[in-house]
Amino acid sequence: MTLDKNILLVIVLAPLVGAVIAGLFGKRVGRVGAHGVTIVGVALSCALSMHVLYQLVWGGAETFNENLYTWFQVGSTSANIGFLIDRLTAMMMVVVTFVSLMVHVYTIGYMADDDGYQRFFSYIALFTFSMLMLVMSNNFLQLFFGWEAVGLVSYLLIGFWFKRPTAIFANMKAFIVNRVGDFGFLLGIAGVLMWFGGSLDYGTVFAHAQDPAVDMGARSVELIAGHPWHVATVVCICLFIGAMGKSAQVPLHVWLPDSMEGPTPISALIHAATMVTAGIFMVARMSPLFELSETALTFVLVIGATTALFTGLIGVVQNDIKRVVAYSTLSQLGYMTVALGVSAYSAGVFHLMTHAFFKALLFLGAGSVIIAMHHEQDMRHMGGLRKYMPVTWITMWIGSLALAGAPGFAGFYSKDAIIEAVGESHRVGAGYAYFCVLAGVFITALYSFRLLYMTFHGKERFVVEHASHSHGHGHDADHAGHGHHAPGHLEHAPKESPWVVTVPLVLLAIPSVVIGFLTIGPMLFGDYFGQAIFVHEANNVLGELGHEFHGALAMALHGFSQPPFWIALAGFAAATWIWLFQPSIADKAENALRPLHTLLANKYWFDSVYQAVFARGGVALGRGLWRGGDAGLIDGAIDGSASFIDQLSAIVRRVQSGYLYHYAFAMILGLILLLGGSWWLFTRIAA
Amino acid sequence: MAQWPLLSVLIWLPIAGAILVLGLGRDPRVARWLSVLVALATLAASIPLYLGYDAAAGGMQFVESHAWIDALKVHYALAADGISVALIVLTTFTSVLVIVGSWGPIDKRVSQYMAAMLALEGMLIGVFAATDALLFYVFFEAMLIPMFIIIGIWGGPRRVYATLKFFIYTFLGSIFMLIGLIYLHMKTGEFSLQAFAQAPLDATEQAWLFFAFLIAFAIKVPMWPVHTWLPDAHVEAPTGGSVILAAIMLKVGGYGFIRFSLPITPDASQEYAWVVIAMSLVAVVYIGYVALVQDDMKKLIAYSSIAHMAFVTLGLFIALALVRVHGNPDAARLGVQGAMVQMISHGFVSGAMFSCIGVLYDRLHSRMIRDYGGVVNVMPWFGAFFVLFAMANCGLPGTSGFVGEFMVILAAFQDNVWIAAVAAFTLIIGAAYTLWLVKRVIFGEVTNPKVAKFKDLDAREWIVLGSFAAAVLAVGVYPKPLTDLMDSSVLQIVNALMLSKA
Amino acid sequence: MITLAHFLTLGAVLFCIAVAGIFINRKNVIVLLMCIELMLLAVNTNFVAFSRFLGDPSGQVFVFFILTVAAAEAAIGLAILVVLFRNRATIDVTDIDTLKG
Amino acid sequence: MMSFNPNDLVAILPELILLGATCAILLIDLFLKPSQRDFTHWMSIGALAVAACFVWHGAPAPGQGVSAFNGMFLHDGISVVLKQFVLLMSGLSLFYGRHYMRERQLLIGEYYLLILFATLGMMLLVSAGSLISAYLGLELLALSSYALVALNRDSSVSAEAAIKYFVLGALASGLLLYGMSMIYGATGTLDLARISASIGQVEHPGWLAFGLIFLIAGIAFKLGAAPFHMWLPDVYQGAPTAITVFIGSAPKLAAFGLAYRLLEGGLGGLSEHWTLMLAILSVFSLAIGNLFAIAQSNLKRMLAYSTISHVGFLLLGFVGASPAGFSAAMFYAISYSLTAAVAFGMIGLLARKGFECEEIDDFKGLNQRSPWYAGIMAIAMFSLAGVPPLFGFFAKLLVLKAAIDAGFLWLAIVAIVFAIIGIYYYLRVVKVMYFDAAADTSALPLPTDVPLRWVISLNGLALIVLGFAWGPLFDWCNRAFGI
Amino acid sequence: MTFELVCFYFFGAVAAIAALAVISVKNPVVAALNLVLTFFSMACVWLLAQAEFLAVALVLVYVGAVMVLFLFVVMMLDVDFAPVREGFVRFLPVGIVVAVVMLAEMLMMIGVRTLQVPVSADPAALAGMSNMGWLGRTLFRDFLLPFEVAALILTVGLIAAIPLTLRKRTGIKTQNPGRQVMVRREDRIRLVKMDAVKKGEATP
Repeated sequence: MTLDKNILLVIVLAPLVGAVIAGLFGKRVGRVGAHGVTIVGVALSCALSMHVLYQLVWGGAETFNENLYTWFQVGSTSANIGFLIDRLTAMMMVVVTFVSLMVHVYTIGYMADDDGYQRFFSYIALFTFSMLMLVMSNNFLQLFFGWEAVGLVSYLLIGFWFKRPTAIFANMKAFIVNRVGDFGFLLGIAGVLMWFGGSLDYGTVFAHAQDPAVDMGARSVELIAGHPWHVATVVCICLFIGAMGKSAQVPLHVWLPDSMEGPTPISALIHAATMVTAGIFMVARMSPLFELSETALTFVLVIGATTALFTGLIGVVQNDIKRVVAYSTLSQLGYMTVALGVSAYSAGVFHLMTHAFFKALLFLGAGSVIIAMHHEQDMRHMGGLRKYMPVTWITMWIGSLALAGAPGFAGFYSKDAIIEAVGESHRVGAGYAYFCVLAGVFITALYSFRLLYMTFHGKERFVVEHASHSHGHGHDADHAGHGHHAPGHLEHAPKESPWVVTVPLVLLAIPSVVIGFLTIGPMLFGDYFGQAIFVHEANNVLGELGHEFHGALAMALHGFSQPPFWIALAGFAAATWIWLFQPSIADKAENALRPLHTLLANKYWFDSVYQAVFARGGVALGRGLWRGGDAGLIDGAIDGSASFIDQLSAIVRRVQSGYLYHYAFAMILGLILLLGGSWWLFTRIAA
Repeated sequence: MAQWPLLSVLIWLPIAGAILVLGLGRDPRVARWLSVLVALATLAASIPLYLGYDAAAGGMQFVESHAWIDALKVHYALAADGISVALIVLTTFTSVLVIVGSWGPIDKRVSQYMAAMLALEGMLIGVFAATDALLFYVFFEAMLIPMFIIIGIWGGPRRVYATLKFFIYTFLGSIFMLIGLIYLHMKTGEFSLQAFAQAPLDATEQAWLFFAFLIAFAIKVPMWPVHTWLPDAHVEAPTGGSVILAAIMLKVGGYGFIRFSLPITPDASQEYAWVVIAMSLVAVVYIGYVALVQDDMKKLIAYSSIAHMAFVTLGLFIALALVRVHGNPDAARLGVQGAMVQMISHGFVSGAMFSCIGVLYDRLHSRMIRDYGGVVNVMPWFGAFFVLFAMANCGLPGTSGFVGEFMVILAAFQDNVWIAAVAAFTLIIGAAYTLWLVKRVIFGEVTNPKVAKFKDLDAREWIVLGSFAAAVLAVGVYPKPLTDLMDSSVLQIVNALMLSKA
Repeated sequence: MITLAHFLTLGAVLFCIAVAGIFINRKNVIVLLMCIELMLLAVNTNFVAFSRFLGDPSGQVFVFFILTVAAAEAAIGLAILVVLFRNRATIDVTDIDTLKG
Repeated sequence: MMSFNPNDLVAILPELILLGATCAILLIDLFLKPSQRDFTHWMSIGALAVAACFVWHGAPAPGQGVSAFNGMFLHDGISVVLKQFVLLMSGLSLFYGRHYMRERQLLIGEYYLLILFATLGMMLLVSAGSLISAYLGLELLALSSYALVALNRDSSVSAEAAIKYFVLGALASGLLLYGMSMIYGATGTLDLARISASIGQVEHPGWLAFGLIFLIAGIAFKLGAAPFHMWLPDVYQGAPTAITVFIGSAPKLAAFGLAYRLLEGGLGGLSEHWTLMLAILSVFSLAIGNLFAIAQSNLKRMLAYSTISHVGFLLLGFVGASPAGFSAAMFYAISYSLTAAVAFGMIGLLARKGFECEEIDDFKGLNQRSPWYAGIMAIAMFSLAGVPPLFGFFAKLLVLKAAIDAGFLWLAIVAIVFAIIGIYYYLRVVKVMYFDAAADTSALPLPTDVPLRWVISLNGLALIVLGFAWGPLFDWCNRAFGI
Repeated sequence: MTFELVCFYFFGAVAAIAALAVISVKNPVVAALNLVLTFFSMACVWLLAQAEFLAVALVLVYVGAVMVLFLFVVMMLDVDFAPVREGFVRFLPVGIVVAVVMLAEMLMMIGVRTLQVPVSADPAALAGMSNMGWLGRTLFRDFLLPFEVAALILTVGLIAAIPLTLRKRTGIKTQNPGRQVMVRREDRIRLVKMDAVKKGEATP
């Protein structure tokens, strides 16, 4: 049995229709209309995605791979729009649509007072469409389309509050940094087209890659004369550069923390759960290619490991609640990348899924806090919120436990699998990666619980002013309007968010707890992904691990005896000690480790360097080229020759002196010249 | 229908309309309506051209040929292949929008403006339809006159400098081509492009001819380093002038490469392709950086036009190495096709961008970026359009801007990875200058009190921007009709490239 | 014996004197007109000499016409000179330089 | 030795008719009051028209040219074409000049008579079959022209222009005559056909080369080719505009005829020599004409320099010494004179009593005041600049082609390089008319001379029409040269 | 050295020296008289070439008519002795050099040094005619058209000279007896009624 194409089309188009209606006719349909139509659209697509997943896993449906229409066809090069629906895709579809649905619902509450309500729904529905296009693609072109489209929506959403200078800076930065990744990605695609069978279709390309007759792994190319490179390495590194941009790997990670300028729901949806994981998904999808190149995978591994540890470290010193979560996202993305780097693609994707749930949960929870705090995001002005907003508090705890990898929670399974896979791997750099991921566990626990403690526990560090004038629920757009309030001064006491906010929290909390337990078996060690992910026999670390896997429960129990658990516990303990019991230590530690703190607070100076070199350097270069090259050299030559002729003309015209004898003299001179010339010519011809 | 000299109608209808508008248009309202009607009629006449063109058969269709000057075997010869049809339809489409868009802003000497626009339209169609080199040249040069007038009369403060620069620069380029054409006439005894293409030419001749053509078309395109007329012309031109200049006139240069350089001097083109490719790549990077620092919106878009047109020349000249060195005609087709799609797309995108700037200019009479900011607060619809076109300008998939660049980069990669890499740099720099523009103009708080009083788009502006948007999206989402239209013609060009002449 | 060379040389000498007179003259326009007459004289000498040595009358006929034309020319030239003098009150060549550049 | 053959009169019938009419006008005009001068005007135009009809009617079949009066007078295709246009241009200048001359009380009978005599001179010149008839035709033209330039007796600049024209013209005549004497000495005949026939077997080939140089100097003077051009700007500027119209247009055709008759008709065997010399003169003319024109602020003077540059182009047609080249050059001469007539005519049209309208700045904002005349002037400027689809472009095309075909590719490139420099000053006129604001924005007071307005408009439009339909004219030129 | 040659050298030298004087003397009247001398000498030289008619015509036309006209104009315009401008002296060497170079080139091109053309017998005498008859036959048989044109040229000279020099003097009061006779009373006096004080002029 095959999947119904129309169902797939509905999955993709339903959010798009919602987006178009909410976007173009937002005024006419009103707020309710806008959220109604988009939620219905996304819900429909979520339901159908689940149906598709069901069909694939239990319904015995075969992988669906079909072109919808040809985008262009030039010679033998054709580009198509089509769907490849296998289990990997289906899982992604469900994750995307589910989180998206949750975010839609949540947004009703979060954006309740915003002027751009309809626009926002339009954007997130459009995002859902784009993301679905990305994951459901059966070819590189469409992948790139989705890739860029999610980038566009991300751009629009980060800059949603376009009056904020920081927001519109952040969205531009996000887009341009992503473009740096896309630069590599596009070249990678071009390489695929050139070397892998002249097609952009996944099926053809993968078949070509695995074709022993072609032996792609051995083919090399000389990009610089005399230095042969493996084709697969070149292509995979290029592709991975794309992933680095989208999935915010060092050194292209700088956009993600800034993207927190966007409204919180999209931080959850785009910058935590789905879009940023597109890179992970892509590499997993391209596993047949990456498997060809040990070098490329090493590259992936090192980048991932670096990201996992070092961005997590920054999270420890952040005070903005969303930024903490953002850095944690970076770190987790690093984990996923590490998994890819050791050929444990399934583990990466598995972590992607679990992460999607608990990180969305954390972000939405943080959003809930932010609502309650009237858009105060600085944790130093929070504390003790648990009694005001219990649902948020509990769900946040669940999310944090999952993130920190408490055994049994979703995050535990996925993260533990990654760590063990790294431990198994013999790839170059695996040792470094192993250190990073283990250290990362400590850091993760440290900042996760730091966040919880600073937000929900301890003293209340805010002051409630019972101002007489009623000011509606603030929303972020009014943030600037609150500027006259001192930080940490609230007009009302914080209170629990409305149901549209809490229900999604709860609904996301459930998978954050159980999804790992339920799915680790089939996804990592079973045959869930089937042909979707290809791992070379020699690289199959998960296969190795699979021998020791005796069920999820056993793994959870076994987990208690493993180093990651103890490391996490250490992190937890440290966090508890520092931020719950002895807050003064934090300051002392800060002073004691001043250089380190400076380093972290400045985010390793990535931003400053980029700003100085690329942004200001680019502007300076541009100005130099413009003034020096265009205006100076080229126009200088042109205007110069024009004015030269002008001046020459003004000078030579004096020859026309007005005197008859000069005129006659000129004639005679001409005559003499002709005479002389002719004499010369005459003698030559005569000779 | 086959009996109708459709191409002649397309050329002369707007020109006759121009005369009519000049004659009857003393009342500006009459002039406006009349010119719109003429432009619409021309657009309508181009529909049978599109529908009637048999893309599968390819080749030159709608052939008309009448002896013009017997003694020199000059013919009034018109024909269109897929490439011409695409460009002609682009012309008729854009012209309508330009004329509609100029209703409001142009309030002095309306009839002259409209007449100049219509005449320009006719001449542009003539360029795209001519298969006789002299006829081509006549249209190629003649269109300078209306443009000269348009920039000069209705332009900005430095319009005189700009328009003189425009005219003389372009004239300078094309006159060398004239010498080349005369030389070819001497060799072949006629002016038909086909005869030129078949003329045996040795390497030296080809080299001279190649550079003669290169100067002409490189200036028209324009390519770095002979591009400096364009920013000035754009800055000073009225909106309509800018739109037609960017959207169509620049295409004439690219079209010229296709019709002249490639078929007539294939060997020299191959030998000196590196020159063109280098110039194109420099344009992408250099011009990208220059665009980044502009503080005049029109100048910025003008520079971005140069960078985008570099993809056209890149796509065309990469094809030679692909065909001849790598023996890869498929990739060559991709390159040429990409160049063509890029031309069409750039027509829409740059036209739309300049229209957008025109909308702003009409409200504030400034093109300086610093005078704006936060426009979207008061003009949400306009903001939406602007962002859409900006995205198209930085080549976002799903918009037309992506298709051509994508194809060209794919093709370039097959020739040389590094060429592709430099070309792909446009992804970054293009996004940088475009988005920075958007950031400063569209987003942010309204800082200028005059901006706060802006009204959103009126119906007329809506029509213009909406039509451009539709075109941008249509080509972006489903380019196949466009590529199919041109495919067999592109194939012929590529096949011709394989044959050496020397 | 007088040869053709004698005549031609004399003609050339007169011609050069006339030409030199035109361009080194810094005096008045009348002298220019005289120089022109001188030049025509040189030409006529050539014609006469050739005619004589070729035994062909047409050269002398040409001289006849040149004399005729020169007369008419002198009339017009002097008329113009008079007009000039009336307007400027001078016929100094160095003063006739309004039109220049 | 042949005696008088009455049939010869048939060949010169147009000339005879024109002469008769001129004499009649000479007599009738004596009895006319200034207010009745219209009669002279129309009669002169009528005479030109009738003469043109007879030229047309009496045109010999292609290749069947005849010579009359013992070879003094050639009646062939070339002379027919040139005469047609000489008559046309003279007629046009009468149309263009009347308004101007009347406003300055210069519309006297002599104006018409001198123009008619000059026209007669040009007709004889282009038909010249002998050195002697060439010389006499030339002098008839020249003497009339001198007088015409000086016609405005109260103008100091006119007198200055006239005396310069006269002295230098006489000097040029002297050079020409000296050259003729040498050629006569070398070949023993004045008849061009016989000169041509005897070139191979002359005893003193040096004399021929020597005579050729003086001949070329004289021709170059008449054409206005540098460095024999110095008179031209001063004369064009100084002459009353109505006269500039005349001497700026038709005599170029005559000068072409002179050059052709003497160089190709007589000294075709020496083409090796004179093509190179003309090429050098062409370069000089292009350079000096364009370079000097840029600095001018007086439109008449600017156009005068532009004339020099156009002569440079015209000479491109000669460098091949081929029929196609001459045909192209003739086409160029026709194109130029038609275009220049519009340009100079427009200056005359806009001039008022007390306002010469000859500074470029006087054209400021013309488009606001009179879009129609601005348009006509712009057409003329673009045509002079050689922008298609106007007439001037095709003329340039043909001469460039002639030069390239003749192997003078370098010359063609030099020519276009200067053409680019040249385009600037034409554009400046358009710029002034279209882009600058008028000092006085009221509508232009148009001259009451309705025929003037119509004719100049038609002349301007002809530049467009001929841009499309230049084929017949080109064929006509070609047929004249037997192609 | 025959007598003819002596004569030739004598008249030639006189002509050349007189010509030099024409271009160098300060006084235009002297210049004109020198020109007459040149013409006369050259007429003699022409006689040596058996061009009797032309020699006579030269004297008649030039010395008798043209030069008188010149002198007349010189007198009429009352031209001063032209002061020698400094430019003249400064550029004189250049001018002389140019003239000499030109002469050298001309003589070289003519090839006077190697020129050996034997003088033939007087062709007119051979034809059994006088020089005048010989010319006349040619003129009216072969050169009919030019002859007529020459007539035209003289006419043009006439027509051209008149409007240039004939001036209607304005401002000269002359009597018209016809009108004086025809005059009527009302032409002489007209009675006009007018206000004693101009309208609008305020009386103080």
